Amino acid sequence: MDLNNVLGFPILTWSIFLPTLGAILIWLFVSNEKAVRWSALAVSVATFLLTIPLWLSFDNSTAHMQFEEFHPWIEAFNVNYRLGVDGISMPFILLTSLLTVICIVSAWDCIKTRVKEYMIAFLILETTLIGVFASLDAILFYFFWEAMLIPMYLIIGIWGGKNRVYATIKFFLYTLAGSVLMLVAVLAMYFKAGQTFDIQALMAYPFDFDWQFWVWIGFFVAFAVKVPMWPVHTWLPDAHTEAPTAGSVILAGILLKMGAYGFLRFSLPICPDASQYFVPFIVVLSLIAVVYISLVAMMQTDMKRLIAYSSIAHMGFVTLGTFMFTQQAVEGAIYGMISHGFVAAALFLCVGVLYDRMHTREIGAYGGVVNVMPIFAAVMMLFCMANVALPGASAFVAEIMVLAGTFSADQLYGMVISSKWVAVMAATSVVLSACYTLWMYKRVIFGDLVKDEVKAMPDMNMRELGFFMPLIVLVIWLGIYPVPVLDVMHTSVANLIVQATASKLPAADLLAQAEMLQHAVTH
Amino acid sequence: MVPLSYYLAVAACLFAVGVIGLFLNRKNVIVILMCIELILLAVNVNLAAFSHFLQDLGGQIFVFFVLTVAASEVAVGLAILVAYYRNRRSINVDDINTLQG
Amino acid sequence: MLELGFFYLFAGLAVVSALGVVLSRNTIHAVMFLIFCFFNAAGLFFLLDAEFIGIILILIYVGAVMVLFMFVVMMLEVNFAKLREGMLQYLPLGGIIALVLFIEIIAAAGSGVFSPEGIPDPGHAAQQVNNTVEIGKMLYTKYLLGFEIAALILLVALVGAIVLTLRTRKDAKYQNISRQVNVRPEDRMYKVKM
Amino acid sequence: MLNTTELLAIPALPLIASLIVGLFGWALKEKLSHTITTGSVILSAVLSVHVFTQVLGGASFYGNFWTWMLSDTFVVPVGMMIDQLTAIMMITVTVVSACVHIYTIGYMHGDPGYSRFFSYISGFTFSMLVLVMGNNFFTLFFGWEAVGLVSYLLIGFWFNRESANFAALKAFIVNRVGDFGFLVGILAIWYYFGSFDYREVFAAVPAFVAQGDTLHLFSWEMSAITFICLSLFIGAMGKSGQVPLHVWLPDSMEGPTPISALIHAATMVTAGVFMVARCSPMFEYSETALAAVILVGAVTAWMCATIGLVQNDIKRVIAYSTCSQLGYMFVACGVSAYSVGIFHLMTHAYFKALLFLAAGSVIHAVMAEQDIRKMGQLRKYMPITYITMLIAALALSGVPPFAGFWSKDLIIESVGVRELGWIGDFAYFAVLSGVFMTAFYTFRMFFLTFHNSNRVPEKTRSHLHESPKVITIPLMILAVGAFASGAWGVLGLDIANPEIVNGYFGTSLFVLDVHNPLLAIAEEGHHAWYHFVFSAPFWLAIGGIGLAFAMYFRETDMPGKLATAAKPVYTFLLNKWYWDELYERILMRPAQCLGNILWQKGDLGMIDKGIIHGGVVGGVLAGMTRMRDAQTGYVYHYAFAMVIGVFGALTYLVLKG
Repeated sequence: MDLNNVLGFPILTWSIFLPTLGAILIWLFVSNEKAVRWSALAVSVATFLLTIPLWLSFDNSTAHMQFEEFHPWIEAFNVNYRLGVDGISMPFILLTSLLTVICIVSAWDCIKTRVKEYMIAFLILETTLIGVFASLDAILFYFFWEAMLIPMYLIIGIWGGKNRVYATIKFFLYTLAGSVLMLVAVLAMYFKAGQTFDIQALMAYPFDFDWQFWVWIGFFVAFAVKVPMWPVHTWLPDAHTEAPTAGSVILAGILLKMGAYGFLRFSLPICPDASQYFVPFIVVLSLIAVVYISLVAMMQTDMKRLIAYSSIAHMGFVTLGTFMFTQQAVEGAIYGMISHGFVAAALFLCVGVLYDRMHTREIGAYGGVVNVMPIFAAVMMLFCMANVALPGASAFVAEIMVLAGTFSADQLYGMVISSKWVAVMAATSVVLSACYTLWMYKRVIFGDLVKDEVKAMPDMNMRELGFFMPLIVLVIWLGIYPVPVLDVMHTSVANLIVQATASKLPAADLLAQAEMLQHAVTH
Repeated sequence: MVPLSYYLAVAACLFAVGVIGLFLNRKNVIVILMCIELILLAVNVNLAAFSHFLQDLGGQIFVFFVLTVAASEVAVGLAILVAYYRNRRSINVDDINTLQG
Repeated sequence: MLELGFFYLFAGLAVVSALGVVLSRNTIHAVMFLIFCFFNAAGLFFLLDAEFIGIILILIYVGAVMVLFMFVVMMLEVNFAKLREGMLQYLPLGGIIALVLFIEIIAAAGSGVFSPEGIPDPGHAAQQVNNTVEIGKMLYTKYLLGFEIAALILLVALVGAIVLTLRTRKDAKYQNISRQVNVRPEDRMYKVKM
Repeated sequence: MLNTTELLAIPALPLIASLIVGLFGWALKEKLSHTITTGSVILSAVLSVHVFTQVLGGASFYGNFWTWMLSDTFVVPVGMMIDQLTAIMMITVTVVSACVHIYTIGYMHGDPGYSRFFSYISGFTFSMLVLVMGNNFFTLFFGWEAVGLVSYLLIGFWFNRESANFAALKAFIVNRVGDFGFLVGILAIWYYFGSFDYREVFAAVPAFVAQGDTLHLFSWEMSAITFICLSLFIGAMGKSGQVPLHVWLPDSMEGPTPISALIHAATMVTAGVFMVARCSPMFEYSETALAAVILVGAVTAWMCATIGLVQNDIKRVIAYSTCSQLGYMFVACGVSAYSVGIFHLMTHAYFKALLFLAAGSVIHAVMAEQDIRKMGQLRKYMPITYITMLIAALALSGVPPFAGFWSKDLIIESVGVRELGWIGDFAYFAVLSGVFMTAFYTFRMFFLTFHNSNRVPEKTRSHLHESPKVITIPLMILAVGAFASGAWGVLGLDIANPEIVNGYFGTSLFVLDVHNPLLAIAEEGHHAWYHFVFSAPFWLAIGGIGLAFAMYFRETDMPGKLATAAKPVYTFLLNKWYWDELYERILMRPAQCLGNILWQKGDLGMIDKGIIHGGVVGGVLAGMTRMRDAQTGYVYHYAFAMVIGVFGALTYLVLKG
């Protein structure tokens, strides 16, 4: 087999398993809490450094998988250990490795019990997350996808807030229920497509429409829960509220992206016809996510819950962009995920900073924080504005590209109204996101200093400023110079769009479908 | 000569009586065990009859096995009963519902 | 004709005594009826050339198992009359089920498949054929594994029954055999310096 | 061709200053903070003037510096376009900003957020310059949002005041409503023209209009160019405080006075007018959009003037006057007199900034009191402020030869000559009556502040004094602008040349000849210098001033009587036409209510309790409870089950045959 790997070094395997290796070593040899923290940090930094060559040696000009690796795994069922990244998955790996470093730093002082277990859980979580983004075999993907639940389950369940058990179980069952259908879909494809789990082979296999329809639904349930899309989103606010800060960061920063990544990796290329068929459905759900969830977010009294809802709203943008089949929209969606990874992460960290001082997430318990924590107020203002998608922040680039892509998505795919009006409706988020974000900011940060507890709050220390620094730099850098990141995606996304718009159906079926569409349009 | 179906009819009678017994004596474990013996006996009769009419000794071998198992079952069942009685001073089936958990 | 007569005799008595098992008020009587039922069933076996099984049934079942029943019944001081309360509660259900089952089996038995035309009577075996020898041959060849397993089950049942019923009483005195065996003279006797 | 470095330096200087002071303000002394920022802004004002002179000489600039976003055909460059329109905006922005910077040194002295404030206003100057200097819609949008952000930060500058925080939030959100429209407009432009670039887009407009693309929403149809223009205009309405998005502007007076002058009078709020003028090649092709611009402008001009009549807060009076004047500018744009609109923008910038700064000087003197009922006779204490404010008030009222007269008169004439049906008639009525009301409320405010009786509380009376030089010098500089910019514009720059291409603006504005009101005015005959004496606006202005004089110059009981006589009208106007209450009723409360319903009933009630807990979990629980109940623990039940199972299986086999 011809493996495309310019480095000639199994960099993906190393990136995936280095954190686990580190976790094992920490488990075996490190017992002092301080040493545990430092060694976990060292492992995560090493992993981050290891993933940088992925970007540096990435070939922007090809849509092929790169840094490929292949080893037979379970030969009886043709399950293979097949890794590789393209322009769609590569940014997520860097995002993961970077956010893990930030998570570990952010948990430095906040986690006081079972530090070692916490760090190990995080490192293993990193392994599974990178694994998800690097897998090119459906079973391997599924393996990492499900394995991710375990450390996350522990992180929320052990180091979470008061109501953590409820939140954990809800999170776990929701995701598990979705994943089961994904497994069914994967198996269905396996038997249909001649006993292969190779994602690229599945992309090429011409499934007929009925088959695509059901497989698409199977995948949809799994991914929609993860994204999360309305109405299967209610686990997220609970999970976020109860998770420790770093757990929320990784949850918002990466876990949610797995769902949308799944759409890009499985639904669009493997079931293009079904994807087109379901466009109106996705559009409606996405718009609900943008409008409905924004309104709900506005009324939250718990900061973390508010940001969780805002995450759902932003992910609504991502799903909208994903299913518009235009270069701008899909790139905007991917960019939106990366941007949201930083912005939402930063906002959760902001809440974490407050929580560490006051031990409450209630908005009403704060007020006038700017008087005692001016630096923090400035930092949080920056991220709030990024959340509102002001130009200059990364979220703006994403939002505008999704909107542009949506606006120009002429193909109707059975929509009753033109995609332009969809874009107009989605653009209401410009107003709504400002409402909930800045209203919260006003109530927490501004105002007179009346509460004694708030008066006693010290401003951020160097460590806290330290983990905000890279986020600040990245959010602004991605906001004013997104081109390098977009360059990485261009070819892969173009290829994806070709796959997603080219029908897999025989010509006769296509004709019938075109007539149906025509019919729908004329009416 | 006695036709096969006669034997089957006898077995059916025994079986049915055993089943009725199960329902009638539901409170008395000892009788329940005896009813099970009856049912097994019905089976044994069937096996022996077929063995004879099909000229296959396997049937009798199985009667043999059934008897073995039935004997073990009775032994263990009664042992349980005794142990239970010792603890509860009763063998009323209505009192035995610890299986419910 | 003689054979048919015996069949009717054994069969009739077996069914009647089975009813006795089910219906008798006294459990002791039920056990006696069961014993009687087994005797008759053994008779049926003899009619079917299954001498070994028939004898086994009498020797083992009647001789051992039923005695066991008898022991237990007599050992437990149970008011059996009380256990008969609400006896008829499930009779309708049980009756219907038993009846339907009976009808079904009879219907199957009488469906013609098992009629003499379907399965002809092979007649009785020759005098010199030894049922026990034949069974032994099969048991130790073709069914050896099953035989071993049956043996094992018996062993387990044996041990199980003992374990279940064995108990140590605080007020009773027991031998400690290992101590007895390991005893040494100096433990038993020592010289006292006077 | 202009010097690129010089052009880049103009926005870059305030940006760098803002960043330095913003990031390291905690370490800088007050003096260093204001030196850095004020110096850089003055420098950039000087450079702007230099650029302006070059532009007058015919120079221009067009170029891209940077690719912001790039995806297939979606190319967003960052570049500059310097033409006459840009140049006049640049000097307006930088000069007013420089004055405000200097003024702030005195005004904000001793405030704990001193360096923060300087950082903000320098940052604002940068953003505003980006807004006017950009060569494409995205650069415009970037500046647009950035000024919105700074405006938000500055309105809420005194973050301990609840009302200030609320006003800031309100300003931001109302602006976002406008931005929503703007964004949609930009997307539509990209979709239809494939570019964000002014030149490319504007060049393609005529052909595009000829092509006649339309947009559908179900059965409703709209021409694409109208859609684009209306969307953009929504953005302009938000930013420029036009009805019904004007509610934020008066509230924004919660911010410190210098920013009221700079942002909420002179520059940012006029960005909408600038944008409409900039997009004149598009608006010209959409009669519907132009009509909408006139209508909104006229309604705002008239309505805000009526509200201004009765307000008692000195800054609010001026704020409503700003709304009203912005309405005039939009009316001018709507009747295709873009050059006049921009001209009024410029003159307004000077006299309104002056008015605000003078008001700030007054507020400074009376210990942060803003209620004109608690002032009076201040001319004795602060003569410079008095005189400069008088100049500004005369300019605003449109009294010749002050700046406001030149531009406002042209607007009214332009409206008068266009035949636009009822919209035109209404607009003409609105601008004419507006002149009267403007003159009245301006001088009402002026007389109550500086004449009438001295109602200053005893406590502060001892504190009354003229403001320091650092405050009065900018007043004087601006007074020059408020006095002379009108005459300079018409006589010096030839702004009002009917053939726009021949006038100051050259090709930077585009007007179809059939629309051009200036041409129509010119046809009516050349005006002599004394022409104004015969025009209605002049006498209306004089009448307004006269009425104010009669009612307020000395303490009289007329205002009180009038208020009682027309109580309903008075209350209606005092409560600003109940716009805030209306929005509270139809938007805020329903939105909160809806949010709560969706959350409690939708998320928690329907999905969580209903489907998840009630449906799935409840179903499983109920089913499993029932299954558990089947486990009675009675052995005979199990035995029965087995028998019944045998019975069932056997019956099945028998029945199956």
